Amino acid sequence: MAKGSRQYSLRYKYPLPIHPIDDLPPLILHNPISWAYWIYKYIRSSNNVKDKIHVDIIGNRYPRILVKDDVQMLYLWDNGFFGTGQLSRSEPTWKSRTEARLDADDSIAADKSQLTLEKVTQRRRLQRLEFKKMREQLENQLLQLRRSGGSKEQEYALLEREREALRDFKAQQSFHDELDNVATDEGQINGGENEISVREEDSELIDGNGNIKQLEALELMPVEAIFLTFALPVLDIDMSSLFTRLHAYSSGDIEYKNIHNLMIQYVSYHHYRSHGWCVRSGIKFGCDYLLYKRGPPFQHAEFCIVTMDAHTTKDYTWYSSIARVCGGARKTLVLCYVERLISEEKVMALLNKRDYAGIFSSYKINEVTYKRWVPGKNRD
Amino acid sequence: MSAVYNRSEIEELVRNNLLQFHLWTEVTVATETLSWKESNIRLLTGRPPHKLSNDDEDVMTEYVLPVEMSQYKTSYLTLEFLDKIFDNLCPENTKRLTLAIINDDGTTVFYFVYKGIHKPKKN
Amino acid sequence: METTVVEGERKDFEPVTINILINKDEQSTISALVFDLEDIKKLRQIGICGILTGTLPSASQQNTFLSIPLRLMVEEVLWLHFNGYCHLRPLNGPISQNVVDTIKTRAEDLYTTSIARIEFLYELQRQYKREEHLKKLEKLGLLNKNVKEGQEDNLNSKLLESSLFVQTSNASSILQDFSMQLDDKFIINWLISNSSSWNNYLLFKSLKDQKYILAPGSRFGGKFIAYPGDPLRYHSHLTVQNAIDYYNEPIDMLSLIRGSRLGTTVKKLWVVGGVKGDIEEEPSTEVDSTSKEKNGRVSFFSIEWAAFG
Amino acid sequence: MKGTANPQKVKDEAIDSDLDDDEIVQDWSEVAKLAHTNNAAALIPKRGEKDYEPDGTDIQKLLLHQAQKAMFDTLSHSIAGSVLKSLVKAYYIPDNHNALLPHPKGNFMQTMGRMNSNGQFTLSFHEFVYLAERGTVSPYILVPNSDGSKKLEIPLSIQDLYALFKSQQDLDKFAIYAQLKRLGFIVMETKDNSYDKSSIYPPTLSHNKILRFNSTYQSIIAPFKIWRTSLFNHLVYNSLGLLTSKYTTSPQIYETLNKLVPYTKAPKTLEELRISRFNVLQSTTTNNTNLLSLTFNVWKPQTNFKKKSPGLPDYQVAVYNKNDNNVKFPTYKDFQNIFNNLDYKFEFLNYSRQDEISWEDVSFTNGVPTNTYLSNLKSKAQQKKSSDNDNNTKKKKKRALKTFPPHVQQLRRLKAGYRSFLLAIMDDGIISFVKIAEEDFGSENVWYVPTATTNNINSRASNKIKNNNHGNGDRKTRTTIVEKSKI
Repeated sequence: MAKGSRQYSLRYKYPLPIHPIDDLPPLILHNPISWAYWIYKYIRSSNNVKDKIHVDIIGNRYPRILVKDDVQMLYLWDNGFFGTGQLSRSEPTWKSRTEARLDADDSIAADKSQLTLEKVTQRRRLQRLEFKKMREQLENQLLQLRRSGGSKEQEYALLEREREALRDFKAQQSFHDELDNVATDEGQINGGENEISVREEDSELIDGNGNIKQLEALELMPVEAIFLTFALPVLDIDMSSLFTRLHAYSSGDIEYKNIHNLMIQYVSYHHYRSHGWCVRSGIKFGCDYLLYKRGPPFQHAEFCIVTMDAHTTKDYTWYSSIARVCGGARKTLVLCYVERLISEEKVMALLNKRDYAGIFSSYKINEVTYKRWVPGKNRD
Repeated sequence: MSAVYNRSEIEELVRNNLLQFHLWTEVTVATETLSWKESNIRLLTGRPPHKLSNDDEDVMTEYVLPVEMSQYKTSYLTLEFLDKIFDNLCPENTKRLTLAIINDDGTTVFYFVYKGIHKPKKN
Repeated sequence: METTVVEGERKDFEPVTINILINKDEQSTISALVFDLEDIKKLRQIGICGILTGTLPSASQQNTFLSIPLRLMVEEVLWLHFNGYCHLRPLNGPISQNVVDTIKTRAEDLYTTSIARIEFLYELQRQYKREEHLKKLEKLGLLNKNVKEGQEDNLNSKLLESSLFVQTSNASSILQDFSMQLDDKFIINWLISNSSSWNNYLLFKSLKDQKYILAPGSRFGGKFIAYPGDPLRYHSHLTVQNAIDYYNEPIDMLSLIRGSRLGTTVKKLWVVGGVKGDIEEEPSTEVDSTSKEKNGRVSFFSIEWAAFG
Repeated sequence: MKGTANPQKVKDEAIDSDLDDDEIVQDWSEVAKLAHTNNAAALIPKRGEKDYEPDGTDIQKLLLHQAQKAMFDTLSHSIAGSVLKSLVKAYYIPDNHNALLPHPKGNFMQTMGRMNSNGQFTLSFHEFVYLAERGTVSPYILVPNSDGSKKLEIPLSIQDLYALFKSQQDLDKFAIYAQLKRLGFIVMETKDNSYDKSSIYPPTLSHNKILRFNSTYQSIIAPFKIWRTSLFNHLVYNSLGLLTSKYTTSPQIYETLNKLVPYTKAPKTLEELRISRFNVLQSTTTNNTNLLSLTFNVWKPQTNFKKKSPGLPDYQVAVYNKNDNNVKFPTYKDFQNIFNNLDYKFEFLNYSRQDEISWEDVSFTNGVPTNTYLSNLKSKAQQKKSSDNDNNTKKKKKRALKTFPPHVQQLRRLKAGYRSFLLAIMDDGIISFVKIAEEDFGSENVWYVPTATTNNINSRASNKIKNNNHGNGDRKTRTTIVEKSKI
């Protein structure tokens, strides 16, 4: 997934997964045909995504929202930096990292000088694992064949494939024996994720075709899922199913107190997203959100957002620890106080009518920044 | 008669995370269970690829407790719960428990929990 | 640990006086202040450090080094009280009126005493200055027998008198006999009901039993910070959170994450604790605090980032 | 300030330790040297870092002993008071809870004290205790003797003074007062009426007066009521309305999205400030009994301070004791109440200016414009001159925000916020300050606009698109912030 610099700027061209219609033909004022063509294209075009993105919601009391398709994962990342790879720091890169780690990518393996002793060892072990796995499969097939009374020719073909696999494996082993020497001479042994020896456990990463399985899904925060359902029609789920799913396993009927937190979290998320911020989880800094001006590849987050009910008061130690963490990371702490403007009953009534816009517009954002102030530094 | 919440999904998630993200080995779900508020709690055990603390003598087997955390739901991690985990699921004289906090933003983060008062690392 | 105190030593410990600024008319927390430097020294020997809050006259333009009064945390006062280390002196109110009344009724007595005291201090200074002056003259070889007695004195007396130092003393001579209108038990119950929580005290006590020295910790995101020895010489080890309900209050995960993150940079563990026991309600004014103290057992957990993930 | 030991080093250390107050290394041997008291403390060798924990070694015990000795020696040698020849007596007056100085002298008079109606110099109680603690004045009380024939002068101790505090809250306020004073700030209580107060708000914000702003009034009031508009809006707000509308630019999409959630718009200009104050005065429903209030006005250290007419303060401070069970940390309502009552040099008014605002030009003192007030003062010429000088030096130092590129201005606005105050937190003797500022993300848009779309015709030609040219300085693609004018 190496990206050239030109690709890099193209990749994050759109700030949201809903794109504007930006491929309309030029409109030439004195040429009516261009008008017709333009109108035709305009009518035919749509802002909608071609295929809505599929989400799986797993878990019970703590639902988690997953996107598993590789292309769709990437799409959500590239178009507004939504979601987090479960086995990555942010962008879901686990598979490519693992491929690199296990040298499954031949283009990397071919570069002999890059190989380290440990990598060679790793790959030999891995190939042994692969071979064992393949032999196991062939043996199973053979067993099946015999049980179902297959022909001698078929059985012969299978055995031949097994022998061939063994030959390949042996050839690779001797090839790597040579590489061993290269690597030993260079004696480069590095630490880090990519240099970890292949472990027995890695065998479970390989699928029937010898490829690395995708174990990673892109996980969306509940508020992201709401945004991509309610605000932008991107996910293949409707708001009330999503909302119900997020509150399933609450005991009995949904009560206001059970939805309050999600309401204020969403209103706050929508507020910042809708003014152009890239809003990502702030858990690393112990706050709710981080605001990036464009997105993580472009600059650091400047703001930490803590969302709270407007009537909230906490022990001072709570504020002071947040402020220290944000201050330490040189980010500005914003306390986002969300105020409900209508009664709980009215919110529930709107919920019954599935009037989500009605609900979300009934909360008001009030913000303050909170900064430690040092007298000695503010004297002139 | 209340439902018993299934924790195998998060056990699997933490197992994958330790095994395939942090490259631990010998990661398994322990057999001992603790029945706690409609859930059966099990720990994971495993070995990290290197020492996790300078104060450790060597790589040691870690006991990992997966707990969930959400943007909009309160946590269930009480002091009583932690005491029960130490008392029932950890071998005697276990130095520490590793808390795996599974957040609903896709991240899993790990913290050491020592029972009682513990000194910080010297270095 | 040098501040170890065994039971027996308490007999040799002359209780210190803690001034409690208490105003019955107002719902208000309480300041516990110590003005006597010898008392402050004694407190430090038993691991009660407090916070100096007054201006240091010799370096009056900074806030790092401050002077008396020493302000104590409520938990420190409770601990000192339950261990017999202190007397409590209420400055009950309306405070100023009481003080002023006391001064008025004892005006002549106080006046005479103060004059005597000032004159005594002046005389000490005069003597000292004369001796210093003579030493100086002697050194310069200017001393002769004639000068030694009356003459020189006259020459310099005006100068000397104007250079006498008028000291504003720290500790009060007026309040010595201030009538105690409230007993210690009443003040203690007032302390317990008006500030902090009883469980925080039990956390404090448990840490004190483990030889930690505690200080206010809000700037570091805790109720207390705990030092393994005198803060003058040792780094703090722990940021201790407010006590939480052992059974029903979940640990706030975001706080845990923040605390551990901070702890990593400043090398402190984030400590959360609560009290298990039968009695859950707040102690009323009639609760015998000492018996209650034995009821709860404190459960602590120390938490730090696992250095991965 | 009067010249007691004022070693730069201690000052610097104090400032540094504030910067990272994590572990204030209290090396008392340093301050002991400065306390011009000869003694063993000065001989203590400079010690190194703090240790991890006690290990029972003799060397550790020695170091601890020395550190404690340095501290206690300093404390016992550093006594408040003054030599007879420069003795300034201050007499506590119980009835007024202040102090009277028959023969006042000293630099403190520039920033502290006031004349009472009898023409006598008085100190407020905080000033009195603060000056007594540092030895600048000597505290006494005058009481009649038994037959009332004469008044006896009885010296007071520091402890006596503390017994005279009216309440716990008052003691906390004093601690915060003293903390700021020690660093050279000029601090006055907001309730102190002994000086001429300046205000950014016209003296009588009557309805008539406000009508003068009428033209702008409507346009500014409207956003305050934005949530109503929004409630109406949601009727047409339906999953971006992709069935009925087509969007040819990203900003159009954002503009649809950001109509949903109402937000509090912070006043950003002088006019908006005054109008918001007017609105607050109109709505008399606020129940101020239990709310946090402003305690101090604070001016930065300065040499040409005019006690009688100090002008607008630089900061305003509210006090909060975190260990008081009866007071909770302020909620947003408390913050809002404070914001509405603020009256200081609102620094954010400079955001949109090329030059620094002249506070005399925009404020009122004693009910008249401050400039008029100043010209009525006898010392007018001098006054003008000195304040002009002051402004000139400031102008040189500060670069106006307006001269920065728009995206930098925007980020700075967001980071600093608008109306702000200082919250002083008392934690059993440890004081911290927090700056709370009103923030307004709703009025700023930061979305990224790909340049590829610029050739296209805007399908919603009726929308006035105002290009504010807020480029975000991205290396590869120019970012433009487009703000739809609010109707």
